[in-house]
Amino acid sequence: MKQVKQLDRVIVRFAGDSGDGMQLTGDRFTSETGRLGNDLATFPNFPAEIRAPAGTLPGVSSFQLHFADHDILTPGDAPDVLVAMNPAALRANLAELPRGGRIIVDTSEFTSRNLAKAGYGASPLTDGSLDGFAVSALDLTSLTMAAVEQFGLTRKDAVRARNMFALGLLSWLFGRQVTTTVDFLNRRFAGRPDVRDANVAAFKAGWNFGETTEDFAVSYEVKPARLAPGRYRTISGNTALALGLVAASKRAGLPLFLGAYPITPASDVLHELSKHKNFGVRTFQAEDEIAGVGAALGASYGGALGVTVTSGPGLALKAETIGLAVAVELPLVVVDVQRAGPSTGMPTKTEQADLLMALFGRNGESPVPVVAAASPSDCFDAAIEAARIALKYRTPVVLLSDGYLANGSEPWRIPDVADLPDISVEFATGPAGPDGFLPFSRDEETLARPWAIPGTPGLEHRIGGIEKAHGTGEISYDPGNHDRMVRLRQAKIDRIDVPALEADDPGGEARVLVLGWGSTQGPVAAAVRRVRKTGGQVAQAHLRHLNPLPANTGDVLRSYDRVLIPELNLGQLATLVRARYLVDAISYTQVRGMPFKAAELAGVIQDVIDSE
Amino acid sequence: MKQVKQLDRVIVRFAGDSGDGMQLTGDRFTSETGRLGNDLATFPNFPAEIRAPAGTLPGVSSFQLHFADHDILTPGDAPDVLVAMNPAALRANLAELPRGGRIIVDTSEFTSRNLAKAGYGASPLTDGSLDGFAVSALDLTSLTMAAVEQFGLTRKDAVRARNMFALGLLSWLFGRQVTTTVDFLNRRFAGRPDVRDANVAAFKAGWNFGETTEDFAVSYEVKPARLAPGRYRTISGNTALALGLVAASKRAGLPLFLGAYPITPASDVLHELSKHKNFGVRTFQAEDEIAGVGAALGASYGGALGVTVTSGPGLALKAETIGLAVAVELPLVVVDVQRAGPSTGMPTKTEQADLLMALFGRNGESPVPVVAAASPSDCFDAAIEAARIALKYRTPVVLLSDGYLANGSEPWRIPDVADLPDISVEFATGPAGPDGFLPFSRDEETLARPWAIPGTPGLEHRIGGIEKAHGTGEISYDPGNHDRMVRLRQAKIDRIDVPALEADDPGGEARVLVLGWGSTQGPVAAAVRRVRKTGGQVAQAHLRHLNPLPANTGDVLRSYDRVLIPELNLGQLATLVRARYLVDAISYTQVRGMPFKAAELAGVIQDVIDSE
Amino acid sequence: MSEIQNGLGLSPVPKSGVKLSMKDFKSDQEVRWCPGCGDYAILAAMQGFLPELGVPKERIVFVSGIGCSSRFPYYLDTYGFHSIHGRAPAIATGLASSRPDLSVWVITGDGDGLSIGGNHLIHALRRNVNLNILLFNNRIYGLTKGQYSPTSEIGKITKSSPVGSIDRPFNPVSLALGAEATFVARTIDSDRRHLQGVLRRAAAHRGASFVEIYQNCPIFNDGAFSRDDLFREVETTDDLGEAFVASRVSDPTPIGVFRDVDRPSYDELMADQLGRAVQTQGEGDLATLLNGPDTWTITEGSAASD
Amino acid sequence: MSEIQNGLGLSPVPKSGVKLSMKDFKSDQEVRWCPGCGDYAILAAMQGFLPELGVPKERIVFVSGIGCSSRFPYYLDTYGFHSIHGRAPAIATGLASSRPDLSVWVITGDGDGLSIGGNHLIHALRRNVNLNILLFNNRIYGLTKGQYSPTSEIGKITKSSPVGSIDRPFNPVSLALGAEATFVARTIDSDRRHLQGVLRRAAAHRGASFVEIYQNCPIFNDGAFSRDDLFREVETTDDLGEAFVASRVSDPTPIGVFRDVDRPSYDELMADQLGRAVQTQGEGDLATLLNGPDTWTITEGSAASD
Ligand SMILES: Cc1ncc(C[n+]2csc(CCOP(=O)(O)OP(=O)(O)O)c2C)c(N)n1
Ligand SMILES: Cc1ncc(C[n+]2csc(CCOP(=O)(O)OP(=O)(O)O)c2C)c(N)n1
Ligand code: SF4
Ligand code: SF4
Ligand SMILES: [Mg+2]
Ligand SMILES: [Mg+2]
Repeated sequence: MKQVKQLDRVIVRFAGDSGDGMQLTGDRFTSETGRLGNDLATFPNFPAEIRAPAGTLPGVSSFQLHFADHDILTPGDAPDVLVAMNPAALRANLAELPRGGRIIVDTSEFTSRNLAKAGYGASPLTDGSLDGFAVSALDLTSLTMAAVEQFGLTRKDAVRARNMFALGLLSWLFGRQVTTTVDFLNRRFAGRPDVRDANVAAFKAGWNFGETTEDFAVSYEVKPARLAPGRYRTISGNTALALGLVAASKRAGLPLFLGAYPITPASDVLHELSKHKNFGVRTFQAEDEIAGVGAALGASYGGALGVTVTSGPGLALKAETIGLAVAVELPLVVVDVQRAGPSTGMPTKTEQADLLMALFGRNGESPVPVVAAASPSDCFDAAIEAARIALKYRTPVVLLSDGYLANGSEPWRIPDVADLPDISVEFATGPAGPDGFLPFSRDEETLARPWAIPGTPGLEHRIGGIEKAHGTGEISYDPGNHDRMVRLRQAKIDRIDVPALEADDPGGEARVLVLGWGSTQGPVAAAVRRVRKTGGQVAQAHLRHLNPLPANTGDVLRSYDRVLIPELNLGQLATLVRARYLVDAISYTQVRGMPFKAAELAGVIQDVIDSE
Repeated sequence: MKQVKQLDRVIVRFAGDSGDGMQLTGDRFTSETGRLGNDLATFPNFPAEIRAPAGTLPGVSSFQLHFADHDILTPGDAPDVLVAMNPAALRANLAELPRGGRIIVDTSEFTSRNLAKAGYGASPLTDGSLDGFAVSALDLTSLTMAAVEQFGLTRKDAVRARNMFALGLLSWLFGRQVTTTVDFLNRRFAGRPDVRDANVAAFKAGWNFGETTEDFAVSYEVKPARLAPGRYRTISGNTALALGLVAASKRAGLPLFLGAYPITPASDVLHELSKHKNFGVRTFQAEDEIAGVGAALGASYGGALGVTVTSGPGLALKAETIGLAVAVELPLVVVDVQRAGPSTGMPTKTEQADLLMALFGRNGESPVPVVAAASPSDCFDAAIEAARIALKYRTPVVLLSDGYLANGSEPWRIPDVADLPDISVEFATGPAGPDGFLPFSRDEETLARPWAIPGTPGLEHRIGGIEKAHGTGEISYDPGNHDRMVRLRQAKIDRIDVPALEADDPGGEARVLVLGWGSTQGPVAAAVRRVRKTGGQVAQAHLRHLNPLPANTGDVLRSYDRVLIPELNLGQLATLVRARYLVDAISYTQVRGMPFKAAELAGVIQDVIDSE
Repeated sequence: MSEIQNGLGLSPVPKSGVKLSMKDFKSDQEVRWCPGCGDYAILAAMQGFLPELGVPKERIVFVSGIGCSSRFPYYLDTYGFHSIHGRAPAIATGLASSRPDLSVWVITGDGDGLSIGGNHLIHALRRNVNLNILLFNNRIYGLTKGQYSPTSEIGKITKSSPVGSIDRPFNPVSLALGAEATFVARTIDSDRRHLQGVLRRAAAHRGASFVEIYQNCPIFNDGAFSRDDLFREVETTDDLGEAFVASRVSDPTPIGVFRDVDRPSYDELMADQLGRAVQTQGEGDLATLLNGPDTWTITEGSAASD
Repeated sequence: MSEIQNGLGLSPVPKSGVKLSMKDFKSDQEVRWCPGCGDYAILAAMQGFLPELGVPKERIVFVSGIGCSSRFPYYLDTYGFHSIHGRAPAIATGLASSRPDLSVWVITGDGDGLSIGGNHLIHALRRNVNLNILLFNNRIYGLTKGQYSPTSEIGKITKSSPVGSIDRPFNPVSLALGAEATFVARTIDSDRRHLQGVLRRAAAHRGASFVEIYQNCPIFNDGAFSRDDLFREVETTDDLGEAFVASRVSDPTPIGVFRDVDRPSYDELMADQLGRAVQTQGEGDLATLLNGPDTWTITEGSAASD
């Protein structure tokens, strides 16, 4: 038996060509890692939606996994281990690997043609440029070919199993189980026995290679993390969001209707929901985003939980219809999985730059609640919360996720169904009162109007986007009525019950508060932890509700000397907070299509503390 | 000769059924008033686009004209003279008439049927409810019928000339000329001699009626105002805007291309521009707003001055394409004639609630300059300014007008063509430099990129909405490049050359500043004047550029103890200003679909001064 | 007045217990169109026709866009949704495909349905969504006070085309057939019997029924269609090519039902898939769904996979 | 290689002084489609065909939407505009109607052109805007990794239709004919001669030329069209009804030019109106325009009307 070394955390990055199956490999390694009880976070990073030519830099696809024996908050800044399936993958990722890091490469790919495609003059394997790294230069291709020879595959299919060889090797290196992955491969390729057998063989060969050759003297063990007891799975943001919507539908007792038009990185929510027809979920792939939200609104009008899901360009297109939903005051959940803009931007890259559009991107005074998910698994709860608000207050709600949350994954403690909030609502029932049915009368507490769905005898009424008289809902051009209705719609949103903002400041002496929203939660928390480790005093708070903001937000912010708001945009939450509370918040921004790195952010926080 | 009394200013309101021709009557009276050298301002106020049944309150259409021997700033709060063609018109407008005001009504319309339609139990003419007003109850219908008898019109056509009788009477009352209106009627109804003659006869009969009967003992004279010397016309905001676009096209040396979809209250800009084909103006009535802005962008790409014009719901729809224009950095003028929202709202009513949408209503960081016209005639200059910025900086520009400016009119000193700014630009010309053509290189001063139009040999290149590499414009997913490009696009807008903000404070001792934008200019100035008349010290400033804001805005605002921002929304400029300058601006808002009244606003200002 | 065969078009819609009359379908709202507008005639024809459906008022929904024509729903004492410009077919698609128990009518204009809303229209038609789509064609934009529309003739002089429109108009029937609509008809505001006859057949057809109604706008396009025009009744066919050829005839203008063919409607297909999913997988169980295929359990300090 | 008759389709476009070759039309950008994608064949056919136009490179513009197919412009050394999803026909309408001296090509996909962009497409066709519109039909959304499209067959299993699509597909040729397009054709990626022949005729047609190109997507919808399918050349007609009937045939699949008819193009009609305005009113004079019909002059303190 080889030596086993204990580590508290490891960051592994698989990188290869788009065709090399890196995402599958990463996903699989993630499942095994979760199963071992580590805490984990992942960051898949793929190129533009379209396939770049094999072997080129734009074609590189990578998957990073951070796992640890304690709770972790981000997929990690820099990998400890880089698996690079070709020269381009090495070149695209090397800069982020710290000196001393381990590199595993497939030597057979380092041909002069491939080196040229990646822009290398000489081979980095031989020109000394990898000095200082722990390089395992292996001929993965030949090793794989040898392992699968017996199955008589084409060369192409045989070489394709390379990723499983690599997975096997890494599985050995970090003490992952063999059987569960073998089971998985058997299920996955059930329909193609030769491919199945080759993949299993390659995987096992990789494992055995680690176990037997001398290239690898030690293997590593990362002990399980002390996670709260319960049943766990790994889950990505998009899957969590889709499941949250199904759960919301069940807990509301209303059928779910999704009207959507495919768009990166939101399409997977449509894909996932289209699988759950036995939950009564209707998915409608519309002709465009406008029809998607229109159909969802039509379904809401009919008494369903109407949902639409899109990304930035699609949200822009839906603006007019969301405005209609504001005017007719019907529930509607609008999911925006943000991506880098403006315009088409970088569809596969993350950003948080749709916040102000969500808040203000409609004609007239058109207030909508905005909820932002904080982590992949939080997409589940955020979806239920968005649905709760939409149903209770009869309003469209924008739920913001982003590319980083959508594709990233983490362990999720599966909630007990009975613990999920009851978000059921009551439809209005006939007969109408003595003055007839008043579709625009309001609940005293919530200011919500009655929801009378077609099919309810005696409540026949008309709604529309023209200004309506308070109470009756008849068309009204009366100046005073308009002023009243505008303010009532605003007041309804302002009084939504959102939980108070909580600042975390264990030392109780912090003068600086870091305020995050959406997907910056992980990086902010990780950065704060770093700062605290080195003795820095800093508080943190996270906004999940962007509209309305928690009632105590101003008080919280004003109790610190400085407020730092890191965002993946040019300072949108900062704009909001400054306008609302006149707090001179410091905006720290990056728009690189990538999440913040904890180390960088820690530096920024420290600078603010030091400048105090 | 009857007695002639001198007045310094008068406010007249014509009110009648939608079918009564009140807008035409008002327009005509306005022309004559301008011609006499009075300063003036008008406020047409019509019901929903659709015709309400004759004689009902929702069917009432009115036109208010304020004219004076000095410069005036608004169409006036309350009329001195109300012409009410039927009971509904009386009822809808009476509340705004101060006691003592003069009312002219057509008694023949006060039938019990019409009274009932207007919601009157008893006739106000006889039940004493008009006590305290100076009522001229005339049978305008019979008087008109008698005057036009000779032309053998149908009864319907004969009665239709009632408005001209009323116009004649008012023309006598305020000493307007006869001949020019007669000329006008001859031109207008040239094709229908009987109608022409009847209208002329009715008009003259009205004039003579005033001159001869005893109902009217005095007539009034309002001396010409001391306007700056020059040639004048009256002009509405929509006409001024259209002419400004033609002028911009001429002064840029580029053909004008308008892509638009009709929408109230913006359609008249399309109508006006479609008349000027001999200026090389192409108007394209698109299938929807998205196609309208798309075609305009396509035309800009081809080297035209591309313009699109719409109202709020249309601007929402155009958001995605404007984002594309931001990304490809091409000139484009986007006109939003704001109306009351949200959603369809009240299409014929004014509002200023699209400001934040103009600024933030697109996905990603997508900055666009925003210019807002301040008065009907300022729409001309604002259009040229918007075009100037669009062309110089290669960017879409949002030009905000609103329903109040669009339909209101005022005297306009016609500029000398030679005095209009030269806004010509240079296209890039080939051949490309040694590195090839760099479509995303930038001018050092403006940060604008070269504009190379198809047809230019040697500069063939590709543009698009995906993120582009700085310089080459090739598709780029590089994180650093994206961050750089996002900041460059923002910087380009931030450094646009806009004039400094000027505060007007003649006393030099004001502690309170009133900050206006867009169409509040007139009401704010009128209110400030009132406050000053009663000894109040108050400063005023007006923002015409909303993005970027003038560089000295913060300094100006901070030099006052209190800043008051009156807006026809829920405080959108206030949000902007607070966020930017952390100035605790007081927001005073109305969303009634109507402009501010000067008296009301004066009260608000005084309250702020008093609370100091 | 005989009741519509509740066999096909309205099969999943419950029947009314009581006999309703025209007056039951009039709402309390004052009708606001210009005097002489063809919309009045269509409204009266509709109010007169609705009792025939034999469906209770609360099961009937009118969804419209924006335009003079789109104010229609306000005047009917049923459920009604006056939405935004061009989007009624999309909104109604969401409603009709999730509520097969409703009789859903879309009211649109030549601008609303063919200009801004053209795409939603053709997609609703190809999907065969269970809607009755009535397009009031006055060949003009009425509500915005008279611009040419996608059905205005070439050379038409309007506010936005002072020297004549240069856009070749759509033939709405041809376009609907190009989208392979299963029911396509044309009728006229001024011929109440014909109009009601077409409505009857449209309602009886399950799936998307497209009806173009020639409608006079006396204010902005008076006499675009007149009683003196020659009209000829087409023969209904289920052959798309034949129907299309029939739509190309112009003098006399063909009216009536061009095509009527039976195809499964969108809501049926959707409901079938849901039903089959339940049959094969059982009613969805939320706990099972949340668990997914791959879980592990952590007890105090330990992990074990299930 | 003969040059296209520069008579009709390209009449206002200046001719190239020099003879260009295929290589002149290749841009320096690396082509990025999946191996085996039908787009490669179409690109090669286009690059091979463009020299025939006899038009200088700078007078040619490719405008596209979003999709795999819409990356096409990057690979041609002409002017190119990769716009946003579905809007290429609208953007190109602005360009082509204001710049008759350009040869403007629209590249779109079955999703881009028929789903989100369906309305712009049919309106560009009815207006007869001077565009060559090439719709790459792979019956799938390629770029977003495989959802069914408006041309996918019923029952198609994709990421968004795990138990089969329930949407009846459009026949793009029928739809274009329903919109009364003046030139409508269909061809296939794999038959270069046929493809180039159709491109030639599309370019020669002035006004909107609509060409559906069957295109294989080996990744998400491999073999949707194959060389083994039966294809039959249609006879070109100017009769809309006949062309439509021809489009309804399915086995063998008709390819070739269904309709080719001469009608004034949109830019011509627009330019005519501008020209006539100048003829009748003279070149616009800005000062006169600003003055309008009704002015008065104020000298120091006095007003006098002119
Ligand atoms: C997004 C949007 N764009 C434009 C308008 C303005 N608008 C309202 S109705 C209409 C066209 C009406 O024509 P049509 O559909 O033929 O109806 P009609 O009034 O003739 O019955 C237009 C352009 C609008 N309300 N919303
Ligand atoms: C407004 C908007 N909605 C959705 C998308 C996502 N999207 C990009 S391409 C595409 C469809 C591509 O299909 P198709 O037009 O057939 O082109 P192909 O990739 O098959 O060539 C979609 C839905 C987008 N980019 N923008
Ligand atoms: S404008 Fe025309 S269509 Fe509209 S209500 Fe009046 S008559 Fe009817
Ligand atoms: S996904 Fe299909 S259409 Fe797109 S590039 Fe790949 S093969 Fe071609
Ligand atoms: Mg119409
Ligand atoms: Mg496709």
